[in-house]
Amino acid sequence: MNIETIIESLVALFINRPFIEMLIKVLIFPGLMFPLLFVVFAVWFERKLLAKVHLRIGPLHVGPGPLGGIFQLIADALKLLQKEIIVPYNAHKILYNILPLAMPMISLAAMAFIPVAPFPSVGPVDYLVVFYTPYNILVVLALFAIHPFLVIGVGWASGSKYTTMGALRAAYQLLAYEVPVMLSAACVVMVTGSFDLIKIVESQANIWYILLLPIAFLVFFVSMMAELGRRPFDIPHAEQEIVYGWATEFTGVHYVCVMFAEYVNLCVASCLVTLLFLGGWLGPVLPPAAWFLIKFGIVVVFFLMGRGVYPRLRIDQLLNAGWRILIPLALIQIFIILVLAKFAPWILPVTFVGG
Amino acid sequence: MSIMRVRWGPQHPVSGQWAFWLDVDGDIVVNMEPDIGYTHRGIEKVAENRTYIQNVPVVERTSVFDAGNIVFGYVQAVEELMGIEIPERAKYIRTIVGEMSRIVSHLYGLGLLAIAVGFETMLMWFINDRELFLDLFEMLTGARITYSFFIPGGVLHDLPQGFYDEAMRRLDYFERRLKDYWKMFFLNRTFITRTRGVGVLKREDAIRLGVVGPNLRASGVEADVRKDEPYAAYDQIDFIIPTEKEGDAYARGGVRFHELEQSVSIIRQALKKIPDGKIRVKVPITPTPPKGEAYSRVETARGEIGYYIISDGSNRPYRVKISAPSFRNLLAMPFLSRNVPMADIPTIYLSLDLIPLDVDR
Amino acid sequence: MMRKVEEWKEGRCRLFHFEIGKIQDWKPVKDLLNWARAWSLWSVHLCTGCCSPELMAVACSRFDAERFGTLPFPTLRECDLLFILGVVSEKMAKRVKITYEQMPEPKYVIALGDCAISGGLWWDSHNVVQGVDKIIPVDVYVPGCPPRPEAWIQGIRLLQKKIMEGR
Amino acid sequence: MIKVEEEVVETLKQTFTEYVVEAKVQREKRVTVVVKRERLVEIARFLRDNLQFDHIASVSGVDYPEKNEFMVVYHVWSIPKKVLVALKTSVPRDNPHLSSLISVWEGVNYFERETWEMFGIIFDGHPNLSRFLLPEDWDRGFPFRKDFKLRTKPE
Repeated sequence: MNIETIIESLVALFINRPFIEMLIKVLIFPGLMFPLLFVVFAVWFERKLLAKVHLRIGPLHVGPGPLGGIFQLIADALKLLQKEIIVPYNAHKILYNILPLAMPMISLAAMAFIPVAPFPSVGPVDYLVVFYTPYNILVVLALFAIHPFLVIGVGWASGSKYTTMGALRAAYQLLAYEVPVMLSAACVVMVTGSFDLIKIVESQANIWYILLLPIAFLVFFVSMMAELGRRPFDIPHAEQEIVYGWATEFTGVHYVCVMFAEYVNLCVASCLVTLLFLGGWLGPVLPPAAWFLIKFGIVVVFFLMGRGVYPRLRIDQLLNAGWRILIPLALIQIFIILVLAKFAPWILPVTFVGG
Repeated sequence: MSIMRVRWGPQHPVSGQWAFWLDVDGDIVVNMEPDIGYTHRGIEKVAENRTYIQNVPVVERTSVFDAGNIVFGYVQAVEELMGIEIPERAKYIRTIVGEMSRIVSHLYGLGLLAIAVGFETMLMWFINDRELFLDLFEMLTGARITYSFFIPGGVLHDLPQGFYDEAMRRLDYFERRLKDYWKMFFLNRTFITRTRGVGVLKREDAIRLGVVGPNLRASGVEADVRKDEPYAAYDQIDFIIPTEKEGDAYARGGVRFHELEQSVSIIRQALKKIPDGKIRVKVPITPTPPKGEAYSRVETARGEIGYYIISDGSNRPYRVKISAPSFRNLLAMPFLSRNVPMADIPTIYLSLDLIPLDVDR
Repeated sequence: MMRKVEEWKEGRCRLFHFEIGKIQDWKPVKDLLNWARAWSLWSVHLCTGCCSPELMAVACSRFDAERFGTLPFPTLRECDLLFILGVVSEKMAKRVKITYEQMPEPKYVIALGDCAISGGLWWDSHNVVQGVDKIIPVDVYVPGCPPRPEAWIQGIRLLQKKIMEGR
Repeated sequence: MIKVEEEVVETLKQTFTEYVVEAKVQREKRVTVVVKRERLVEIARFLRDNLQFDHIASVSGVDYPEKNEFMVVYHVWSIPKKVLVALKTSVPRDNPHLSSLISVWEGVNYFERETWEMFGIIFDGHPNLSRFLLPEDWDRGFPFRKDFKLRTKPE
């Protein structure tokens, strides 16, 4: 066993196609780097966009020229990391310290199941996806559904009244949006006949589902907004009512984790909307990844705009909207699909089982 | 069934300078008690130790949001004690400043109502247009919000050159903006959902609790000091008092909004009708009114303010009682916030347009 | 190390003091950290007196303190800048102290208005603290009654300069 | 023009002959009535029910140390009549008790609480006379009384 064989075996282990591919997937495109850069851009873009809506300028002096304020998030994050960590006297010390760290991990885990573009590779599929399973939409939605429980956990573990209220509001909100999300995703799955996001995208080659299933798109978008806690539905941390909701007590590092998790969630949700309804990477001329990013960007802007143009709803109004409007709408969409499958099956991309 | 006692303020994003004790059952507030006094400066006591002219900036600090109208009442009471009649031109300038002050204050109040339901954009727009009038104040008086412009006997300065044109230009712009606001803000479905039927104050309750100002008018009572006992130049100006019947948060916001329109028209008329002449009569630097008492009422942006001044013949007032509008509206706050969702507390609080500075004095 | 563990158990400690130890004394790192602190001064929302209408003006469209990274933030646990907005009454003084103690290190205070600096107009009042520096340490004083928004922003800039110089 | 005001004065004088010490029209829309404190509640109720004085405007205490009494002034506005009445009554300084008017006008609640705190006038029948504007641990007396002196030099 000389040094050359060791190097050779190391080279064989690391410098091979599957490994490098995996490295790219995990660290760069759909994996770690993409959400990180996304968060930096999204926060900057959100603040600038809001400032434009507010007739302000927004962060200006950190960063060069037209990109003024681009380093604002870096300054904020570095500052927050320097801050003293205060664990409140009433808090459950272990949960208070662990759960905020678990949040970004779970959000990032969801990113691993999202295919973003075709890419000839050695893996099980020829797509840019970290971990492929034919049931990936189920996995992503399930990982999404874990998030509220973490929120309830940290809200309770902080041991403050406002955090408890925020956590309870998050629990209520869960009741309002979780069912419509599942039902509207089910519409897409029914039409496609598959739980695979790749198949879902490819079945949109002729017509995007936003045109075929407009009601399902609306329901999915609105309930995703509620799931993310964007403005009309940011009830769990309504700052005018309960200070900052479940995140009130977090200092420094904890808050960085929580905020990061929220923006990664935004990233995952935008990916989902793009894949399910906007035809993912499909599109002429440009490379597929570019198409994906363009559509993705548009969806993100729509998610962010909510904060500029809507007041906040009340929790009972959200529950009303969820149960009285969104769920019936989703059911109507399912009914329409069934009718189409019976009388005009040629519209649907896949021969429907019941048709 | 467990009731949790939550403290809401003074360090809270919208609480302002005071605190509430909220007894919360789940998300429902069952009882609410105001905890005030965080800005109690003892204006009434301090005013007993200053001369009448020195008191002008002191009483102005009752509520710097609406500095014009707040001083208005004090100055009128002193003039009544001394038996001074001020020149016509001063009356018109006072009317203009008072109405501009009302606009500034209402824009601030509406902005806060917007932030109560989480509508940051409207807050920014309202505050941005508030600057239009702050600039006019700066042109006229030299200060943005605390100008101490009224003194017993008249006003400090005459209208500067170019004020008429500048004011008209800004009023035109502002009227265009008001139309946008109505569309953006008061016709916004989400805003309507959040404020309609929230904090309903019925007519009888409003009168019983002694609520004043736009809050009273939103409950259907047509009471406005500017019409009931016209002061300054209000008897020569044509305007209406907007009222609503519903008495909810939306109606209170609506009354304020329509008052903005009325104020714009009042300023226009006053600027057109303003007569030439002196701007103040001569008053000694330390006035000594004869023995007596006076109660003067003025309609500020938040409602009627009452100054009860007793003079004992010296150069300092014997007693100054300020019956501040927010203090009178405060009683409606615990009344309205029983058995309402927690989320409605900021809406009720800011739709009543309570200002802790005004409450504590 | 043990001391830090003890601090952690007590519930107050600082990450950069905890593990990284001496790195933060290295000049480039120190400058970077100071830069981050200076450009991200999030402010607590605590109104103590009559300067609050100008706070709105500073935070909103025309003057927009967010240009300098000063973001009014709802919860004080992430904030590092406490504006004392004018007069501090005796009842408020206790709350100011509590608020200051609840803010995590590093934290800065700007006293705005004559009343916060020395009692100002209320020098003889029975319920007013004569200057907020009797309760908490103050970094920058901005006079005025109330100070103009430009003066506020100058105060923020002064504080930034102070932080970047490492004082 | 002065008619409404004079009517109020006359009615009060006729109804409560012994208890109205003084009643006069101060000027247009201002009526001053000084009453004895024993029948304050009845007079107030009469004002509200028969003369339509429904809107409480202010309650102020005034300290007269040389006369050894407090004056409590209730200003009440009548929305239908558009007249303001100042209902005054005096309370001895040694035994400052007065029956609360909260049963007549609910709006006096906080005003009376403030007057209690600042002057030490005890309103019997008031539901909640507790600390209001001053700090919780205030123990320096009643600040609005004339014998409470403010400092004369800055600290």
